[in-house]
Amino acid sequence: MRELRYREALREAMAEEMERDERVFIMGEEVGHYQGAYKVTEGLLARFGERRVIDTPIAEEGFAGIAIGAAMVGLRPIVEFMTWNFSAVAFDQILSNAAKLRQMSGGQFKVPIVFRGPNGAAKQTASQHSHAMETFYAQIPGVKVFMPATVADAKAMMKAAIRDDNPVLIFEDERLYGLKGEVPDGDVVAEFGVSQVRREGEDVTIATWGKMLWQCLDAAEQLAKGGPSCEVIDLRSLRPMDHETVVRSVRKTGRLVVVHETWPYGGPGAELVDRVQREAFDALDAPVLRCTGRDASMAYNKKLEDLTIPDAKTVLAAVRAVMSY
Amino acid sequence: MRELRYREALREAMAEEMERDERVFIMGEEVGHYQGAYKVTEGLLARFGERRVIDTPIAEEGFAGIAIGAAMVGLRPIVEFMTWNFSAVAFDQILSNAAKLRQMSGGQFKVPIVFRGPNGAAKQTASQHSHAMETFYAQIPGVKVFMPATVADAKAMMKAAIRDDNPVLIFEDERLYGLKGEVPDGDVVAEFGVSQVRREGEDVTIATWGKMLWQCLDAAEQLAKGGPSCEVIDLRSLRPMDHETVVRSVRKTGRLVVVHETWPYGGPGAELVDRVQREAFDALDAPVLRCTGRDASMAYNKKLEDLTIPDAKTVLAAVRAVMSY
Amino acid sequence: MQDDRELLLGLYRQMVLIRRFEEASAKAYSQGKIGGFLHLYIGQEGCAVGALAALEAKDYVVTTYRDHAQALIRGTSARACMAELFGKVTGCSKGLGGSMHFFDADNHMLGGYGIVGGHVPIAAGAAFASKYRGDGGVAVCFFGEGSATIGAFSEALALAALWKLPIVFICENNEYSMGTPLSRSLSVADVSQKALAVGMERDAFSCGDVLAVRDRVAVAVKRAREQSLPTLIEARTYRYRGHSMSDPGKYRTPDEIEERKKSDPILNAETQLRAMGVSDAELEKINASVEAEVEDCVRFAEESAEPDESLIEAFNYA
Amino acid sequence: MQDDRELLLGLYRQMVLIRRFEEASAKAYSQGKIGGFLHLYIGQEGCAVGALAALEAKDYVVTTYRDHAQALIRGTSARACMAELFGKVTGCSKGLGGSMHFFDADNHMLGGYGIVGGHVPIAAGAAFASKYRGDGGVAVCFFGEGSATIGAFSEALALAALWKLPIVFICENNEYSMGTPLSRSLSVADVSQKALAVGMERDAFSCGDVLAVRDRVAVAVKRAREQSLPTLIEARTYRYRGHSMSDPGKYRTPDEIEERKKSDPILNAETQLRAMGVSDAELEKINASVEAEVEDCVRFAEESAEPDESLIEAFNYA
Ligand SMILES: Cc1ncc(C[n+]2csc(CCOP(=O)(O)OP(=O)(O)O)c2C)c(N)n1
Ligand SMILES: Cc1ncc(C[n+]2csc(CCOP(=O)(O)OP(=O)(O)O)c2C)c(N)n1
Ligand SMILES: [Mg+2]
Ligand SMILES: [Mg+2]
Repeated sequence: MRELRYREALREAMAEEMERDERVFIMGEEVGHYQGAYKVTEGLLARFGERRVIDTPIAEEGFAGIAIGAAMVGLRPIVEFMTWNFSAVAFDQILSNAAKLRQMSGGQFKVPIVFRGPNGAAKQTASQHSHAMETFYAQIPGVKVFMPATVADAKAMMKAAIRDDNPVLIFEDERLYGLKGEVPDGDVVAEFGVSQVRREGEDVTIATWGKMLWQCLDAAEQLAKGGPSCEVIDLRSLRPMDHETVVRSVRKTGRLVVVHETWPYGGPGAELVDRVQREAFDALDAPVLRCTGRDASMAYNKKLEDLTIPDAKTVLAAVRAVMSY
Repeated sequence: MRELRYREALREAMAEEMERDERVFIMGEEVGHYQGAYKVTEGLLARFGERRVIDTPIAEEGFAGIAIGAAMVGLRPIVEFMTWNFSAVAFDQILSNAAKLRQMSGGQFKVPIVFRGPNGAAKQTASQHSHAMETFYAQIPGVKVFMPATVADAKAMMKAAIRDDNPVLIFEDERLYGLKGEVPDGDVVAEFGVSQVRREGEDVTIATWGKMLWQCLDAAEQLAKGGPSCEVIDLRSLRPMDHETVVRSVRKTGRLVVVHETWPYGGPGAELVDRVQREAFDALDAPVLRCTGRDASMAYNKKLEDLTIPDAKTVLAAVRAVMSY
Repeated sequence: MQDDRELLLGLYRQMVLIRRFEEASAKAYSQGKIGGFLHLYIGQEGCAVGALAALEAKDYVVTTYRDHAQALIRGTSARACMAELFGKVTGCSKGLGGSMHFFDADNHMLGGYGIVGGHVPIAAGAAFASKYRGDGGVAVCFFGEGSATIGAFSEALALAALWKLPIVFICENNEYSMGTPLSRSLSVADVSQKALAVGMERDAFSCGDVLAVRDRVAVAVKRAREQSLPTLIEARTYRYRGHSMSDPGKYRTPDEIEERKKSDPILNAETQLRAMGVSDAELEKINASVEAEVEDCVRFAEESAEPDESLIEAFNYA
Repeated sequence: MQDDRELLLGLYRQMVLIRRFEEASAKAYSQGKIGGFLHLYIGQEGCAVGALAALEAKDYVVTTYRDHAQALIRGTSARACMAELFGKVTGCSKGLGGSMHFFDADNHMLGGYGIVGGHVPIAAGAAFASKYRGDGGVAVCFFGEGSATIGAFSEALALAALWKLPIVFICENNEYSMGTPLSRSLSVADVSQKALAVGMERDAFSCGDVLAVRDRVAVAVKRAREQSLPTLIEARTYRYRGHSMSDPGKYRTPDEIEERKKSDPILNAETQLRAMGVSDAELEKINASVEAEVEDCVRFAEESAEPDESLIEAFNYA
């Protein structure tokens, strides 16, 4: 076990896979000479050269499409969106091409491609730069979606994504890039669709993904002294989504709070609620509650930003609400 | 009361509002000289001239943005997407500009604009032309979403959308354009966020929107002879969404099936489930079930297409499943 | 000369095959045997046939929803094509794609696409891959003149120019984008002028003479293959039918269509072939063999099985 | 000449105000009083100041996230601007927009936008509205040279050309798009060449001389106002600071920056003003008044209240 930062874990995974497989390359804005806007790709240009670490002009729709075409004919591109906000201009490429090509060609073509980048709010970057975009993409059949919350997952998910023969979207988090954590030695590759219990508990289940895991663990910790005992589950993979682990937990606790940063309407959060109320109907002692980002565009002001996304405090409030039902 | 076709009701609403308000104009591909790809805008060019009925080149991102800019400074554009599938290339304009401008300008600008067009599958138009795109857009704070299922709603919602000071998205349906129905006389303007009970029943509630209303009513009719008595609710407005009407109904029936054409993951369907299990927890005698489009891209083959989206048969199966719980 | 004769005979047969195939598909459509959209290439055959004659097997082809010609030329059997239109599992996309989505991996036909302009970056991606691997492959991308205003097209053009990708962009300028004539969609006279924005080589010509098309495209293909440089071509052509089967095409006069038919690529090729000494009997033989092939493919399509329900989800993931 | 002197004095003051304002904001940023992204215009002042001097009050301005200059020039008070950076409710966007989203409806400042290229169609929309109403208004849209590859830009350009919209597109070519030099983002030497693709008028010049900028932009504005025709301008300029406050700017040498500073628009204007007979005392007076204004706006920003929690949802709908 070594300790790495989240961004280093991502980088190490990419570098190892690029060593393993000549067909893997990375493209995106500032990924090369600039060493990455958030330094995730630092050093890769020097190591792999301009052929495989490719700085692009600002043309997300164009280079996402180029990567898709290259993947169709045998390469394995990693596309960095400087942030996932900017993927909105490439939305059609992901929705209409990457996700559909295999199906509409009757299974003739594969699209082994990774789209990745930081997602969600990032310290006052305001209205147009704070979307948690997984809420859209996880809905699309034909793609897979990973949300690494830990350093070990950052590495293992990146490796899994690169080796998968489908378009895999990795939603990273700028606020996690500096996080330190242990990474197991060896070639550890994450499985898709496996949630993980990050903390065991008896009275209530909290299910979440991405950066919010840390807020949930914080809340659970605070409650440990005297409050209800919380089981915290990290969904990890939003598509496919392993709700069974959550259902199992709910059979034990009888209560569930779903926590996520993105908007309250629909998305993976509502999806999980739908599945759990369906499969654990008799086990639920209270309705499933959600603790989510507010139904609003993101304000620049720090206080308002903080109030817009969940934190330990709002998680606590949701847990108390579900307990008092 | 007069009988009109759905497309005529839409057209009449646009024409009446264009008469009322000089600032209203319509732009889109083939809306003018060609009379509309689906003839919704037939005759409007002759009536209002090229200044107000504007044929655009194929540049959805460009003309959506132009409409947004025009709306910011006082005009009231109606933008037709030839189908909603093509809005994917304008996704960023709707997400990052139309939905956010008012908020990020601190309330200084309004964006009174209507985005409209046919949505969903349309008789074997296959993988890239069959998306039910409301699943994405209804999630975005800052926009409103209408899904007219009836001819009267087509007209009343179009009028409401044009008069509203926010971006309003109207998801029409090619398979409904020819539908005949009664339209009340006078200046009837729909309210946002008002669901409607389309058929009363006692044993189970079916909630749906858009074209699927007709499949649900069909299923309810079939069940009328001997089966459970179904209350069918048309959500009509997905954002804001009136789940209270559904909750009230569930308090009576104790059971709910949510039916929609779009993919099963997330979206307005899961959102409704989330709200109902929360607010009618004690009233539910069974988990809420969903009858949805399959989790797959659309096949061209007719048989497979029919199997991919709900019909009266699959609705019946879902009703039976929820009753047998 | 003998070479040209043989070549032209081959291209002539391809053009006739496309036309008869599409006439048969139009008939089947009106009989309700084909659903969805059906966009015909009739009148434009000189473009794809000439252009693809300049390619090798390892090269890649990407096109729009108006894609029957490209698949047939690349070597997808008429059976697989017609079966696709009929939505049968024997189709080139297993009946899942339909008219707009013909794919044939073996023949490097990377597909027909339904989102205007969305396929252009994909073609650039195939070219990118060839350059990345150094395999000498070239990509050819077809698109309509109506697509020349859309972002995906200009982004692909900009990246291809910047990265010097081995690609030939061929704008099939058939004068109309659905019901919109050139004059209402384009602010310049010639789509190839788009190349000026990115410093790309360009060319523009008409498609009445299939051999001439082959020669002009060959120049661009050579530039791509040998210098790894892209080219933008405007290929002027005309479709005799409506935009799709559901378009009555009221925006054009019969006179205009008759006028354009005078430069029909098939008629032209016949004239050239006769001048090269090809006999009526030889031409008739070709026509007869094409007709037999088309009859056969319709029968095959009718008799083929539909895809099984299991195929709804089977190909959503690899 | 007297006219020019008064005009230049005014423009000089605007440029100095922008620079001092941004220096103060950089300081506040390093003190943690400003968050998020902060993109400075320092070095580029000649561009926006010269360009907007050619406008009337009824004209519209749209720009990128690098938007402080445009707001200040249009008449948004330094107080409202600094308060916005501090996230205060007295800010020009009530503290909700921050540095990247300055808006001022009264002054027809239609905002600063964060999605590269996404604002260009919006500017075309404002021009469209002016033409629709026949009010003689003109829209000016600023964007970086790095935006010249993105689809939204080329779509807006194509539509503006086709529909003859009264707009001036001004590319602030500061040689870098974050860390990417021109040579790695553009396949042509000059962004104004993009106009060739759509048959639009174009111009290209440097921004060291603010009066010259005004004159050249005035030609384009006149073309827009009187003939309702768009123009694409490449305005060559240079930013002295990093892309944003978080960019150390290692991709440039100090020599390069020093070299570029020789054509500093403020220094240039001082030289010109002196040649016009303006005394040191007069210049100092201007500088002192600017400094007072900036000090005042920082104080105002510090002392202003934060937006209330109720504003989170207040403006999501009208
Ligand atoms: C992004 C997008 N917008 C609109 C459409 C609808 N549409 C399909 S074909 C077409 C016209 C295309 O004309 P052109 O590019 O000239 O090609 P042609 O059909 O003439 O071959 C339009 C508007 C689409 N498929 N995709
Ligand atoms: C669509 C999109 N992609 C990427 C970004 C990230 N980004 C912000 S500014 C910038 C560089 C822009 O450079 P340029 O257009 O030259 O403007 P400058 O900053 O030099 O004024 C990039 C890549 C973005 N904001 N939007
Ligand atoms: Mg055309
Ligand atoms: Mg720049």
